[in-house]
Amino acid sequence: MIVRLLLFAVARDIVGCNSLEIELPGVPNIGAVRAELVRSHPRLAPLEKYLMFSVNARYAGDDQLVRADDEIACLPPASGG
Amino acid sequence: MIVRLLLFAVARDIVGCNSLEIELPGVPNIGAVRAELVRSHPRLAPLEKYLMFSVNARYAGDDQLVRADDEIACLPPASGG
Amino acid sequence: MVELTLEPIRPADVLTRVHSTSAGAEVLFVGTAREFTGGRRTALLHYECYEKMAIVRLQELEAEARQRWNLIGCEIVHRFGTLQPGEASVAIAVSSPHRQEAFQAAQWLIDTLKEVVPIWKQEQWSDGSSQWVHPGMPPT
Amino acid sequence: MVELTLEPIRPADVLTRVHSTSAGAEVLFVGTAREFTGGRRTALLHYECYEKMAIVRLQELEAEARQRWNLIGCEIVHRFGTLQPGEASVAIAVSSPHRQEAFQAAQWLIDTLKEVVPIWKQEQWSDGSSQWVHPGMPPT
Repeated sequence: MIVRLLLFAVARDIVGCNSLEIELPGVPNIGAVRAELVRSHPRLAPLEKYLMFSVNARYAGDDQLVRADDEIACLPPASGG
Repeated sequence: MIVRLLLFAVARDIVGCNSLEIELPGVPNIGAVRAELVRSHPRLAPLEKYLMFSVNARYAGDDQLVRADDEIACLPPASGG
Repeated sequence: MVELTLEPIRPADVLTRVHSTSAGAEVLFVGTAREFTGGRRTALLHYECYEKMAIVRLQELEAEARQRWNLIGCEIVHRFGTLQPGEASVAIAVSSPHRQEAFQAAQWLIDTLKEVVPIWKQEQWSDGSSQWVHPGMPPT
Repeated sequence: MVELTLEPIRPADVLTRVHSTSAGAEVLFVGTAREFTGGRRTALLHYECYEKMAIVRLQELEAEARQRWNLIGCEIVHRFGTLQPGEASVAIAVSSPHRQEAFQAAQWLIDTLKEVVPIWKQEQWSDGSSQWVHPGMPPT
């Protein structure tokens, strides 16, 4: 399955683009998206544990399953305000 | 000694004027001013323990001595803000 | 800066006076005259002050707030005279590098102002009666 | 109401939107871009947001604040894009019958916004370098 992943802030700068398409086997969960993102972009490894993810604009844990049409985003720690 | 006493809010309404001249024997303190004020205006008696006093724009306790040229004021509980 | 005024307070102007590029946070508190209190309608509010003493006490509040917190700007404006419901009776603005200090200072300033600054409010109810507000004191 | 905007925030307008004769207290918080942070000068600040999610989260913050406190008005405006030092990045205004609720709600809103709303700040220093601010994360 191919999932599209939005990237923000330092994660976007490191990867070098606003969004990525990631191919994953079976019915992937967010943990698999995270692992594949870091595997394909090793410079994200030191940040991995700080990165949060969302599915369809809601924070999502590693166990959450994703579908092909979900909007998935990788969110570094927020600094608004 | 004659001292001049400024009155505010409900105390002014009860006494019926903005300021009073009060005659006191010897070297009076604020306690004597308070007592004479209530003696001459008995309708203030139920409020007596809530009335604060100032001398020259500073809160003053009953022990504080007053001089003839001091500006003394009787201050009901504040409700600004 | 502190100010007692008979003129309407413009809260936006009070806020502007604490603006600084050194500040990261500005907090503005505005106290307004409520129209309804426990179901009774207020027609007008009258504020009286012992002006000479009130100014001194307000200046002391500003000085103490500046000692306790790292403030850049600190402005307190209190109105007196007759107010319509909805008008501002007091505006307090502070600015600080960090927001916690600004919030704490603003809240301490209004809490303490209400206790120690010789200003008094009289409710003038829509039924024509009026009443001085003296917290803690039995009604007369 | 919540809003994300590329235009400069006018804090006075945000305050006006919470005004009500039912309120006794209005609290406005304004977060501004500081010019100096630990001695380094900020030339510009850039705010990025995941707009769709940020709006939803801001709406949830308003709803939760209204559940927790008795608020009359509640307005949150966050700017994004490029800001000059001194410009407002966020303005939060609340009004309430009593001041404690207004202070608590305003402080909770800005504290929680900073944690959960997907908005990111990038410092663009006067020496030409730039740096994303990601609290708790080691520098990259």
